[in-house]
Amino acid sequence: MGNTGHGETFLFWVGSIISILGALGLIFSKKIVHAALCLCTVMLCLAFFYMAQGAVFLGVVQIVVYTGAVMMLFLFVLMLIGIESQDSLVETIRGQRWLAVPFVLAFGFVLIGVYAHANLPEFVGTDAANAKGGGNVQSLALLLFSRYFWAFEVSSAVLITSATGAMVLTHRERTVPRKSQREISIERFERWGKGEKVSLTGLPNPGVYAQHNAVDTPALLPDGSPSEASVNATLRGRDTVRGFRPLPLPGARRNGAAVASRGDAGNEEVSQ
Amino acid sequence: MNPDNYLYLSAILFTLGALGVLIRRNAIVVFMCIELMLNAANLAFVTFSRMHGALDGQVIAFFTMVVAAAEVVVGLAIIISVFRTRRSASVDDANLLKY
Amino acid sequence: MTPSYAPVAATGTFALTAWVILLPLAGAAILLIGGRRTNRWGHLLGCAAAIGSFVLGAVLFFALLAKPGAQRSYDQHVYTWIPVPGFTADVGFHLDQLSIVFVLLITGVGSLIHIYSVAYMEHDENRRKFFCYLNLFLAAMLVLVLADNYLLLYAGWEGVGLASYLLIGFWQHKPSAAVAAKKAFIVNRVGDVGLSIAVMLMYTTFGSFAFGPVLNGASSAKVGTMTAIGLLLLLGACGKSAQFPLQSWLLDAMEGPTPVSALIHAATMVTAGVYLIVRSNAIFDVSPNARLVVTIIGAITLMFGAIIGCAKDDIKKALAGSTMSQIGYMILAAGLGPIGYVFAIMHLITHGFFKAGLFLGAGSVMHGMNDDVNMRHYGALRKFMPWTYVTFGLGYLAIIGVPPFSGYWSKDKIIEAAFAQGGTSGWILGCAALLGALVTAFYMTRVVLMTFFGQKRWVPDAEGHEPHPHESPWIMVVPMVVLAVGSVAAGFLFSYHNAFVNWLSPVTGFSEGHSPINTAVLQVVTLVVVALGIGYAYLGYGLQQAPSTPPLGSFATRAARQDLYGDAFNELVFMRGGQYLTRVLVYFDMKGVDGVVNGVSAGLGGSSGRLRKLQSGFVRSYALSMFGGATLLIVALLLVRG
Amino acid sequence: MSSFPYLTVTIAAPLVGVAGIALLPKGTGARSKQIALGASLLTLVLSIVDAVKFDVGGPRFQLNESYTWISQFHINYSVGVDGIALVLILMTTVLTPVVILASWHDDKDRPRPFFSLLLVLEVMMVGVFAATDVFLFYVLFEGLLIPAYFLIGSYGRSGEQKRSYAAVKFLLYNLLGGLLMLAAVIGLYVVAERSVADPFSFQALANAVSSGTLHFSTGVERWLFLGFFIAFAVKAPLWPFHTWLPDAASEATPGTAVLLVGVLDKIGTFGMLRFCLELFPNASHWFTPAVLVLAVISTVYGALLAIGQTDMKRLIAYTSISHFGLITLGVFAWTARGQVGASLYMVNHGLATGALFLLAGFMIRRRGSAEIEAYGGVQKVAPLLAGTFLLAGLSSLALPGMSPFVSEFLVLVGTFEKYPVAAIIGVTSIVLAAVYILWLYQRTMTGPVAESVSNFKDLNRRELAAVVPLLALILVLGFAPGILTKYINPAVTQSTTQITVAPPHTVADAARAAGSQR
Repeated sequence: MGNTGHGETFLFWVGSIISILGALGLIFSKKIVHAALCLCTVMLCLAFFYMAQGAVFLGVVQIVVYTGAVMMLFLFVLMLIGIESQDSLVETIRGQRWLAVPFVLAFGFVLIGVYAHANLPEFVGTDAANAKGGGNVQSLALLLFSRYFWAFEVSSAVLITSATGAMVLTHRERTVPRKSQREISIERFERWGKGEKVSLTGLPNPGVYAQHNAVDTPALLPDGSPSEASVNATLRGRDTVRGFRPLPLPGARRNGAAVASRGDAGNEEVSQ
Repeated sequence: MNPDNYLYLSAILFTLGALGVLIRRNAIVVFMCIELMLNAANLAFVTFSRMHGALDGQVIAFFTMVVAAAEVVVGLAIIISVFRTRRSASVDDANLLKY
Repeated sequence: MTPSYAPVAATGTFALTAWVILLPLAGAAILLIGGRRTNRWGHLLGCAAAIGSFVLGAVLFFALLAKPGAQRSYDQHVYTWIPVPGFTADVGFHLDQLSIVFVLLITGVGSLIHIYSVAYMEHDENRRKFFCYLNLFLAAMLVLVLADNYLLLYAGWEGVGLASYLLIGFWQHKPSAAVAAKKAFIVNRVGDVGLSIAVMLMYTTFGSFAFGPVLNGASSAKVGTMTAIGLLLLLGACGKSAQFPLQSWLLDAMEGPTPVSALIHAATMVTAGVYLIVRSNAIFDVSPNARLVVTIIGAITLMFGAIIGCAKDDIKKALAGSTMSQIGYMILAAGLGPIGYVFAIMHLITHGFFKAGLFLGAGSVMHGMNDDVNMRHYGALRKFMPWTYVTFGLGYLAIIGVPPFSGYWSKDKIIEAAFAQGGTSGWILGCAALLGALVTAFYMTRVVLMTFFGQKRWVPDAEGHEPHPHESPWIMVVPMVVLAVGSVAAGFLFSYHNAFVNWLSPVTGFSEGHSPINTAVLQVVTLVVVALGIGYAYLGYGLQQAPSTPPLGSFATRAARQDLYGDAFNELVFMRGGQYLTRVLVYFDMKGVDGVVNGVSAGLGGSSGRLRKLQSGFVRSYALSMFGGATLLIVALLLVRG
Repeated sequence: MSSFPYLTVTIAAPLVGVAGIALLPKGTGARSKQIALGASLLTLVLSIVDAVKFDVGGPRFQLNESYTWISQFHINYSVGVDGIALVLILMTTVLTPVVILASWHDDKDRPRPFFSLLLVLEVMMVGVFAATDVFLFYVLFEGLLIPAYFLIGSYGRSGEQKRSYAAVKFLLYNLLGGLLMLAAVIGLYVVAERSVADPFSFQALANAVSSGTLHFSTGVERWLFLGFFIAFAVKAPLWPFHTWLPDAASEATPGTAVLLVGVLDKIGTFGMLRFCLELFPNASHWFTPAVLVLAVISTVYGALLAIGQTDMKRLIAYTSISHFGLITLGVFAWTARGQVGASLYMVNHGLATGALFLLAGFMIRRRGSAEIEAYGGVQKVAPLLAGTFLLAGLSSLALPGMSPFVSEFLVLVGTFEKYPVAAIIGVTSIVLAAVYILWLYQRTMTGPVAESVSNFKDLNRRELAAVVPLLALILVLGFAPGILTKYINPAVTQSTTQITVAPPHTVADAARAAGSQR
């Protein structure tokens, strides 16, 4: 079964170019989200390759589990950590890059050289094997539940352990009892009583009295000026706060100054 | 086309993944590069499965995915807990375990 | 007459031989284990064991006497001590004319000194221990003279060394005593090295070290080996008998209680060397060279001891010098071969009597003088201690060889035998012996004059007690009297009809010497020489008072006071040298050997400290090294696989 | 194979004590010393039973047991004793209760681990002498280091830093030797596997070597010999591998030091006698001159250094180095006299040096210092202590009547037969022995009573009970060494007949032959 069909050849060349570009993107993209997307691309290409090579089940699993679940996990974590954390590509360990690149290149050459020199047998193709159980899935299942039964069981144990491990790792025991709302309130009033600048009523929710109730829309203060304090610091840091068009209210010129002063105060409150 | 090309592709992807692990500092990117390496290996497995006409390679690839999933779960959990304490996801910042 | 060694198994009366030893051994064991519980009667037990042993010895003696001369050799096998393939050391006792003489001397003088010590040590809180040690000494000494093989003899040899150590250091609280005891033991050990190598050489030569094979086989063995064994035995004898060059310990050994000096360091133990040489006569008979060295050593020590004796103010040290000198006589005689063996032993016995008597007398004097030993603090004691004076005087007459006292009979024979050796060496040895007689007469007269004559030069002791000289209690006097009787009569008895020669010659062999000088002339010359010595001493110490503080004296006197610089030499070469050597070695061990060990570990530690820096904590550098390692590994594998 | 596993029971008996100590309820840890004493006494009784069961006229190895351990490599748990091993086991089982009795208060408030470690050490010491499987021997040989390490490092003198230095030095030094031995054991296995069915069984190996079935090439044999020999030379210890001993012995508690010097180090000389000579006879012969030189150096060097020491325990440790030199001399003398003497010396040295160490320990416990200068006139205030110390010292300097004399003389005679020069140099050590023992005695015990010792108490009953049996044994064996040579003689003759090298022909043998013809 020497060469592949033309369809597969086409798929391969297109797919391989895309996946190599994706891999390069993964390595060199500054933003992590971009990197993640690049990886998704690579994985999808690989899923096609799997299917093209007769591993239909794996191809589906690659898409569903890998690209779907695992990559989503990555994105979730990315979100938790903060989308804003960007990776600078400046090297900090002395000599790391200068050593890494030649080593990796050497490794790649060796690997490719090995493949090139290896006496690889003619490709048999998976059709016969797939046909044995009446289809790829069935044939895999036959193997999984017979020869690889033990490995299968053990891998399930690994999964459970890892799930437990993840919970244990991310769980945080409270060192002090959680404060009740009442206690928080009392504390806030005490601080206010000492003369600190505390907003007794709590910070305003975003979007209140504004044109829109999205999170990136600041709330409006009673005087109609937007409260910067009502918007998440991340959004503010990224400068993605929805622009505010002050409504034509009476005395709008004096309010501009008020907005600025209130805004400063709000910033302080948030940072506390 | 000779199906050997799949193997060359897997070698290239693996090498790129390794390069990423070595030069990126963000833990998540490093992690993703590892995933890339695993995937490259999987591709080789699947290709070999095709070469030999046996499904064992696919089974191994399947197990690789399982283990990769488990690894991702634990690894990400570790990243999170490191981030909580150190406010950083850079692998270079977690260097207390040294001489 | 040539001696032969062919004992028969001891039966009947002769089976009592082992008991001669066991009695004092049991006494020592009981006193050691019994501890304080035996304090009350310990001294009595000690005396009883010694006297019992003497009685047994006497019984054996008379039993031997009843046998004809050729049948007086018995062997009692007790048990096999060290059973090893090709090497059998037995505990067995050999009883013959030679050993019984020693048994009687040891147990006889030993018993007397035990009795003497009851009073002498009365006020010492450790009197029981003293008797324990004395009994131990008797047992070891008896083992020495009764052993039927050289290994057991060696055991007894070291045993008496131990007893001597314990007794010299009996007053351990005195640092000088402790040092002296240690010195005695160590110097003796130097001699023991010789003896033990001799035993080994015997074993490799004869396949055994029992008397039988060794003594009977000596005549057919290689002369060179026999010379070597003889010289090694001589080294042993030098250690034990305080012969040059191992003489230095004897003077210090006077730190021990006086009865110890009398028994061990005058009468018995120090003469063990003479016994060893006479017992090994077969070996020395083969090797004239070894004999020559023996005579030379004897002659040197004879003069050495006598000169030291002249200069010492300490009465015990003067007597110790004399002992050294007299043993020199014996060794000299023993080295003469068959013409001298018998007289060596005869002089040994008579010397045992008179020197023990002299020491006991000295002890009695010290007893009366607050334990002061300096003769310059004595004087005019004859009126205060008449018994001591008389017995000491008789011993004095015996030692200087005034006829008919016992020393005359034995010493004269040695002088004759020395001349009879013939040739140049005979003249030299004979003249040395004569000169020794002169000096002996001088220093002994000096001792007697300074102690018993002249005016009182008494001084209070360190605590201010004036001395009140008095006669010692009867229990001390009686042994002195008995010994004095021995000093007076023994020589004559031994010489009567050549009794002693006839008695011993089956063991030692005897050949009549032919002196180049007429015997009668030689005797007259000897007496003249002795008279000269007495006269010179009288000029120096009888007509004029000895000053209480010693004058500076001539160079010779100063040298003699310093034991002819023997100690100085030892100190310089062995002690200082040894200390320096050990210090260097300790330093070498610490810095050199251990330094290498620690250096290796420090080097490893240092290099690992540097390598440690590779553990930078950066995951990515670890990953890089893993990756690089993997690459290299793959390349290496590929290269190896070709 | 005997029906009842006598040896295994003997080996394991101390474990009963360990279990007992472990089961003690909380707060009653102090009881562990009684339990340990009981267990060690039980072991003593069992080992005496072994000795009774041992048939002196029988085959060389008796009370054999063998169970498969790792079948792939033909490794068995096999034990059995010849006469030499038996007397060494007896010595071990005698010393252990004595040490426990003497260490009654040395546990520093942690009695459980201390006494358990002592018992575990006993298990391994008895096991190592009983092992007839080379691999089992190796495992126990190395395993011994663990309890010994903790005993030195965790207890003993107060100076934490010096103590751990000594313990680590001991461990590393011996591990290094052990590693060489491991390499040699593996090499032996690789070579022997081809021709011997049971390539780890000592008996099978020795038989194969003597019958010529197992033949090493010259180079291989020499390397294997060196692997074993250096391990044993470190253990023994021989100059220049000795520097760990003074440190370890002086930092450990006296009891540990007794076991360290008295028993552990014997494994080195025991191993030389059994493994080096019998498995590699040709190489042993080739190396004999070198070994003799080392032995003679050890003898004289150890004695000279002992003279120069200022610390009592270090002094005793150096005397042991001197004595080990003599033992090695006897082992490599290639005569029955020398080897019987060496075997006997191992026992006697254990007893004599053991007593000396314990007594020094009692003194140090009273005064709190090991410096010789800190003492003086002890004899006046504690006559029993001084007397027993003198007795032990005299036995150490090999006075006739004490057991070491017999062995020392046998060693020297045995050496003299073939190597007179070595023997003569060795003999000089008896003078040096007198110097270091008597000078030590003089400086500590005699003279005016030092201020610091004036309130010394004499030995109490417990201390006497620890020391007196040793001294009694020394005296009994001094007068009747036949008790032990009865066991040792057949073992030595059987092993020397097994050595295929032409039997050493000595002057003495010739003389004996001539004598028998007459």
